[in-house]
Amino acid sequence: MSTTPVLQAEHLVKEFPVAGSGGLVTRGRTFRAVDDVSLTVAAGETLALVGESGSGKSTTARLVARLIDVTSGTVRFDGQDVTGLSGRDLHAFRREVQVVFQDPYSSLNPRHTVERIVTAPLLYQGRKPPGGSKRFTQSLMERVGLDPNQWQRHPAQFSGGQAQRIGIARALAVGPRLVVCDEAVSALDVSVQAQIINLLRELQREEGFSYLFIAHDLAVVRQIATRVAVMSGGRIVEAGDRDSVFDHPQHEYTRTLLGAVPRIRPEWEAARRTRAAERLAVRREPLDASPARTGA
Amino acid sequence: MTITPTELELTGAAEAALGGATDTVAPPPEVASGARALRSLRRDAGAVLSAGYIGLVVLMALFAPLIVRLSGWSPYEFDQSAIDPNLGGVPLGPWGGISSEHWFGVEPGSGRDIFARIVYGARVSMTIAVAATALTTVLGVTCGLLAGYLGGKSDQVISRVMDFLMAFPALIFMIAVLSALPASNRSALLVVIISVFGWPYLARIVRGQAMSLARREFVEAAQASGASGASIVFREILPNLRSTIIVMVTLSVPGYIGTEAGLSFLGVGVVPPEPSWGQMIASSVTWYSVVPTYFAIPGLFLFLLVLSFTVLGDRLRAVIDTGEAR
Amino acid sequence: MPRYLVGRIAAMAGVLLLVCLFTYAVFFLLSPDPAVQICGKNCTPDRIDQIRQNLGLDRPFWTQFFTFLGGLFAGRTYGEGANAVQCAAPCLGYSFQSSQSVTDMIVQRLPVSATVAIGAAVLWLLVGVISGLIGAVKEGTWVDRTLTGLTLGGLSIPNYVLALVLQYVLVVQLQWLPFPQAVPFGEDPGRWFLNFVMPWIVLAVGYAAGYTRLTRANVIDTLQENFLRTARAKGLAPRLIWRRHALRPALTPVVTVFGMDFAGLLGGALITETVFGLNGVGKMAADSIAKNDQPVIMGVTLLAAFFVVVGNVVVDVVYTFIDPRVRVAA
Amino acid sequence: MSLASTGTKRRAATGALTVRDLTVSFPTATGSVDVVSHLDLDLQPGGALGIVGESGSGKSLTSLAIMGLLPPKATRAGTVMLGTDQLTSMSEAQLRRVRGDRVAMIFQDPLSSLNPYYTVGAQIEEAYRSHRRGVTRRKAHQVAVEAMERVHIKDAARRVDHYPHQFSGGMRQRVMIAMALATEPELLIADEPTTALDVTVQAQILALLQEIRRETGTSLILITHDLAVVSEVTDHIVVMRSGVCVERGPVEAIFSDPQHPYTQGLLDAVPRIDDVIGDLRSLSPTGDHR
Amino acid sequence: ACGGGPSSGQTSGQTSGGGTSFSATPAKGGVVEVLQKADFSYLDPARGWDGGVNNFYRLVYRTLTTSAPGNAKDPNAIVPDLATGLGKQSDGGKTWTYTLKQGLKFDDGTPITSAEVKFGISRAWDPEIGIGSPYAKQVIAAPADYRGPYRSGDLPTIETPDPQTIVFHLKKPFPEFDAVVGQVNMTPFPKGSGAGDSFLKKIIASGPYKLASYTPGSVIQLERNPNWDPKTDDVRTAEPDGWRFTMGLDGATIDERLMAGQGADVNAISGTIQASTLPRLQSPQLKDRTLRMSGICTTYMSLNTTKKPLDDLRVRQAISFAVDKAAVQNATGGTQLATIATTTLPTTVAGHKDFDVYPSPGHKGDVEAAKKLLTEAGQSQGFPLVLDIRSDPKMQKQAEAIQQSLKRIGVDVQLNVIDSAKYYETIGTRSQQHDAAITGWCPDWASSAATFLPPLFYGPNILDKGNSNLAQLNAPAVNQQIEQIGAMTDLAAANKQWGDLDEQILKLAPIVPLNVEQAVYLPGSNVAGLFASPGAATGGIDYVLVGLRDPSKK
Ligand SMILES: Nc1ncnc2c1ncn2[C@@H]1O[C@H](COP(=O)(O)OP(=O)(O)OP(=O)(O)O)[C@@H](O)[C@H]1O
Ligand SMILES: Nc1ncnc2c1ncn2[C@@H]1O[C@H](COP(=O)(O)OP(=O)(O)OP(=O)(O)O)[C@@H](O)[C@H]1O
Ligand SMILES: [Mg+2]
Ligand SMILES: [Mg+2]
Repeated sequence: MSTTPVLQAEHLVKEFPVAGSGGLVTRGRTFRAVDDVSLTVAAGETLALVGESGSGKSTTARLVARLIDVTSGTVRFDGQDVTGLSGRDLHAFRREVQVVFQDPYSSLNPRHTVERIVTAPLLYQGRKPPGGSKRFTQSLMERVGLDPNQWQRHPAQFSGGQAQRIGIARALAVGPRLVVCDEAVSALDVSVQAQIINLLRELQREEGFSYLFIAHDLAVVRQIATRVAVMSGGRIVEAGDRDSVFDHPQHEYTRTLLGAVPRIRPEWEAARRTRAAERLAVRREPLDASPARTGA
Repeated sequence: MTITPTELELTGAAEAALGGATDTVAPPPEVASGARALRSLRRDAGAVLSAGYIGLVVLMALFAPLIVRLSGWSPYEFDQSAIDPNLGGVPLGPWGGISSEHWFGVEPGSGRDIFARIVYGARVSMTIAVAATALTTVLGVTCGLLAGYLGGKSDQVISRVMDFLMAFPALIFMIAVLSALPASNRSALLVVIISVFGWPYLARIVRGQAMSLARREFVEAAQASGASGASIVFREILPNLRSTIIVMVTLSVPGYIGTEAGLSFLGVGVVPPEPSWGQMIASSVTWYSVVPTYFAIPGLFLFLLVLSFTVLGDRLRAVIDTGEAR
Repeated sequence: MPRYLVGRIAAMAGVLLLVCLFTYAVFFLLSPDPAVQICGKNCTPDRIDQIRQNLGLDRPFWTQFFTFLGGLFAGRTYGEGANAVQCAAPCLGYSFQSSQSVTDMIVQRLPVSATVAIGAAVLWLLVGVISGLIGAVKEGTWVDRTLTGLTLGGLSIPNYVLALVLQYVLVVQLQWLPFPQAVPFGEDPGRWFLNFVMPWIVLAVGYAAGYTRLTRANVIDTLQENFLRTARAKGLAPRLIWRRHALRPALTPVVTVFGMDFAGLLGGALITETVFGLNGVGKMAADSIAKNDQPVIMGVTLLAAFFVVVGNVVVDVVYTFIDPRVRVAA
Repeated sequence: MSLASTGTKRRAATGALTVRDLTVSFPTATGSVDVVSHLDLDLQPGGALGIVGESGSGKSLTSLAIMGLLPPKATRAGTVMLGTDQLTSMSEAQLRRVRGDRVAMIFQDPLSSLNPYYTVGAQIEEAYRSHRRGVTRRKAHQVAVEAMERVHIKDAARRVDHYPHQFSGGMRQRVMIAMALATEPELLIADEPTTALDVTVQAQILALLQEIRRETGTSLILITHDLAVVSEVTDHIVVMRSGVCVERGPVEAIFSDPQHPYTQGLLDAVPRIDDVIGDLRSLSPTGDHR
Repeated sequence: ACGGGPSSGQTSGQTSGGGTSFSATPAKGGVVEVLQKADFSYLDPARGWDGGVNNFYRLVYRTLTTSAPGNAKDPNAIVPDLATGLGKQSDGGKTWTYTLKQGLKFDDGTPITSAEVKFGISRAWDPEIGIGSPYAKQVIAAPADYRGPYRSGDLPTIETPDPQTIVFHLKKPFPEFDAVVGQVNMTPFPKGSGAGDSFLKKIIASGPYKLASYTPGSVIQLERNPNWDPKTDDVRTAEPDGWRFTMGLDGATIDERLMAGQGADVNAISGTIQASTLPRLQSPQLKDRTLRMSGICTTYMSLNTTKKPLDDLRVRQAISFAVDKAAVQNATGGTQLATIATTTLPTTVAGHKDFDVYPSPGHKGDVEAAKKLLTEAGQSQGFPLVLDIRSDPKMQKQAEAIQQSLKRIGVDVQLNVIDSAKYYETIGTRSQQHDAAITGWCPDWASSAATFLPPLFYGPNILDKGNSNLAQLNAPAVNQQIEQIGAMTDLAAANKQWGDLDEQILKLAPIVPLNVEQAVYLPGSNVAGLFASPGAATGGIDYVLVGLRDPSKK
């Protein structure tokens, strides 16, 4: 195993101008959204970034994905400094890092077909889809569990969970080594959320890529992360192995965060599990034989 | 100014007032195929009638020379026998001299055929309005997109220019400039002047939309895919503005028709003897009580054309807005 | 807030300055030599030179522009010696064709324009807001559809066409109204009203139609707002819900648009005044354009721009009072 | 500060809600569609009922149907009884007296649910004054301040004069609750009151709801899609799916022994913070259809 | 009368239509309302000099002589006003002496003596003020560097031996000098007054009325001048107590108001009505109120003889033949508002001679003759011609009519529309004028053609700027004839010669006379004393005789 992590971010700082404070020529006040954040993601692992709204998670993700420029600090990919890349050089980096966003509808151009969306990264990087764009699209759709016959449809013709799969397919199109998931499951219903989490885990197993997984739902993080970093007020207040962070939180903030998560009483859970196991033993039936369609 | 505020301006103003608070959240208001939009427009009597009338005027403009050969009179030909020299040149006969010879009657004082002038006037009105629309659309969309997408200083600069142009009493200024400029090539000048003052209204709306689109995650997704700024603007954002632009364009055509007619009405439009509807209305002002048809015919043609475009634009927007097109 | 206001006013001054500069430059380039106009019929080249010198027309553009700006604030004197004419601040220029300061000319005609504008504004606000409300309440019914149709018609009819139609029907055929004349209110309120009624209608129709749509759309949108559901969930009386929770948010944008439209009108309702022969600022502008009386055109242009720009700022300021979100954010 | 600081205790034995055979339908091009059908609900005085279900399952429409606030196009059938009063047969004027006074509601998005043009104080007073005839301004103002204190808003006397946008998300939700509590309702319906909030804030709001219930005896209907939330707050649960109640019962029964496969699946899909499970169970393999 | 225009039959002077006697003598009192489109050019008579304002000046100013009142036997005549009689010539016509009447006063009561007359006249030399009538400077001798009383002091060449006598010395004999001292800029003013712009809004009146109020662009009100003594004035009757001029009105508005005749509008007069109003005057009441007066101005199209192919006489003649004057007449407003002109001098101007060198049936143009001439000139295939016109609807229509009629002989007329304000300046600049232009000319005094033909056709008069010889005709024979007639002292004989010269000139076709616009008035029913004055009112209503039938009517 190589010792160089896939991603290495050091002392990232991002400042935003405060709206309305500057004029046409004057420089306004700034607000520090990310304050001296350092993190590493090793190959094949999932680093989860958790924290409350406004703590700077998305900004960190954008910095790492080079969607915005750092105020200071460095981003290394495969040990190589990519902080200052631009133009063609950036394309090579874009091939390695892809992003999946929170809102499936907002992250898919409503005017484009699945084909156009999924092949866009190649298009923008001046590459040809291997095996033709239709074949390519369809194979990706199969990979993420979508009906390949719907390759000409528009995003609005898919449900939220399906749309999120299109977003994942797009990220897979370039064969990335790192996928940044910014709240990729937060907007979905529990059952759909479960599907997507499963899909992500499955893909990681098959492709071996790394995730920078951003979420505010700690329960989700627990299911998917190998390591966890907790952000608050633009800083990382605690980082470590998943189980050590969850089971032995060191920082006060982490403890508050964990304490606030609503839980189903463990004894009820336990009771349910045993009953379910019993039931399963009795009748091996499909869980949901006739999925009734919802009203819409 | 006193030219009726166009739909465009009102929409723009309202948008500005609301601070572009019309940011939609998922699921997106989908706008599907143009074919569907067309289909639901075809079920709408108002839209069909409007499109029909617009088509008629366009045909009239295109085939003006042919039509005029059929009707027998050129738009410039004097017919002294159709007017009464002893009564100030009033058309002979009732209804402004409407007869089998002159289908819409004749112009007082000269006896020129009103039908022929209407037909040729359609040319002027349509050419100027369409050219001005094309120019404003290019200007408005480009500037609006740039301001909305780039934001920051570019936005500030473009927005200030728009503020500045919109602060201008455009009508007065247009008239002043037109009257001071030489009369040659008036049509081109009209187009340029109308466009210079017209584009901010479209740009403001495009800017607002581009701004909210630029905040959508698909823009970031494209960026993460390696799209350049130009690709994002023209391949990702622009397609989403299609319906807005179609609607705004349809709604701005009547505005420009009205402006051209208004300027011609005020005597700074196209140069005589070239006919324009606005100019015909202007020259009918002194005659309206004696020869109502002289005023009513170009007035009606103009009103209907403006109305048709307005109705069509309105219906188009309704279809697109309510997602009827889905 | 004061800081914000200061910023707005500075920006406004900037825009106004640009408007001045732009207007001045355009007229400087386009218009015929004012000296020739002043000189009159039997003019000699010497005399033109002399006039030019007297008025500083031979000086460079920027000098002339700053003299003009100076005149705006401190007044200025045209010419020298016995023939000097004073133009008191705010001096928008001096019309040599009518031997009057442009400011005076505008001030004389402003009452007529204001009468036309205010009357029309009252009319279109009343008609527009009320019919917009009706349309929103009766959304989808035949009442709404009729209103929508009328609205489209109102938006589409060029105001000079409407003016002539009204004049033909109401004045020539039915003889219900007199041919419009600017009768001062003090002279005969009844006649004043009858004389201005047509200009008001003509000017108001397009706006009323626009406001109907705006109001209707805003009210319908507001009715979808969550806070309206809250208000109903609180068990408030319908009257209170309408007044406090529906109308205020729905009409706030109308106020903004109204401010700008009204400011735009103060520069003179050019077409309406011209068609009805009312001696307001708009007609003066039209006449001056016909006479090529450059200082007057420029003065009116600047005045109109001034109203629009100031109107914008006033609207912004008023907006900070009626919309608390803006107030505190600023 | 104690919730009992206002002193007035609620009338006893009220807040009981009985819903029978509630059906809500919308007309569509292809005939009318029932989005809530034949739903029965029972809530004891002082009880807490949780309604859970996925998006679009008809939870919100149920609450609106109870309040008589359905959109104009919707039609409603069935009966809703509050205590002994039948809400479904009341006139609009009578209903108005119930809404906001005996039954109060809290919505998901607190910013858009508060009118941005008025101070929060004004909006709380308004609710109070419209149900207490002849109340002076000062009294109403005082009630508003107290209500805000009750939901633990610091410096309430000053904050009443602030506008909604000047509050943070959690504070706004508190304001919403304060507004609902000002009239001391028998029944509080909270439709996804914490969905938009951070976990820590959510925990505070849920604690607040518990506290209120304990101290005022108000009964509560909590609507949410988060099973863990209902498990902490309510004592009875109704699981909805496509407008139909698939399962109902005491909270413990539902969570420890779900009967209906849907409920079971739903519970399987919930990610746990306490332990890691292999694959999360999902309800339909190819994803949900819209 | 004119060469066959269907409506003619009007003689010079005034004719009245219908049964209402507009020539009735008005009663004393009341206020006459005048509705007009534009404001007067200047209230200062040294500056203003046009048909509209000259007529107004006669109400407030007096001069040594003036045009005869409209009801005089010869309304074209020049009659004494401040002077006791016409001028006495000596020194071979180079010295003219006038004697002032007794008891003349300004509105402030100060007496008018020869010194005030001289002061007023000397204002014409001021470079800034003296922009009105040019005759004083052209005719009266003055030091070369004299620049008016405010800059150069007293004008030494005008003598005032006593308060009642004033003596002028001319540069050379000028037989019509009596008309020169009747020009509006010969108005007396108190010494030292009127410097700079001081007369632009306030004036010092010497006539029967003084200024009561003036709002530029909208209203002028006149009230009686108590210091005017009717016994000193044989020209003005001054029956009304005052006048109100309402300005800035639209032509259509004026006509509508006059037709409606409501309120004070019964006391109103105005300029000629619009063509479109004519068909509405068919009711007996309105017909009765219609009043026609003959115009004294010729509308013509000049042909620039320096441009090819217009330098060819045959081409110009062909154009003269081809123009459809009937169509132009219709464009002007039909037979009631214009009579077709075949001569340069209108019928109303002394010296008019009737002839038509390019006749055609019904004045519709003789296309055959024109084509023949063009063929002879080698232009049978036609040529383009740029016609300068003013941005004025009527003139545009006239131009379109010419465009259509010349199309018949293959001449492609392109209209060059020039802004009204710049029009005369542009066509009067030789480098800027094109092939042809439509314009008009009025005599400065109607008593002779001396102010008509020379400005238009005298070769040495061609100027680079401010040119009035638009054809740029420089025919030696014509020049010589003009000089010779101008020196004749027998005005009657001279007028006959002018008429002959007119025909001689038109044979050279430097211009195409189009028509003479006629006035049709619709005065209020209460107005009386309406007479035309060719001299003072360019053929329109002479204000000095106007009054109200019943002054109590409002
Ligand atoms: N483009 C920007 N301009 C100015 N401020 C910004 C910008 N983007 C983010 N911020 C600010 O930076 C801070 C961190 O934002 P960020 O989006 O990274 O938070 P987050 O942790 O992702 O929160 P959430 O869970 O709500 O998505 C916030 O206070 C936000 O307001
Ligand atoms: N105004 C309406 N017209 C037609 N259908 C509607 C309307 N409002 C809601 N529906 C439909 O009724 C069903 C139930 O909606 P409801 O809002 O009660 O769901 P919900 O359970 O509250 O979902 P969520 O968790 O997303 O809030 C949905 O399928 C929705 O599409
Ligand atoms: Mg985020
Ligand atoms: Mg809901």
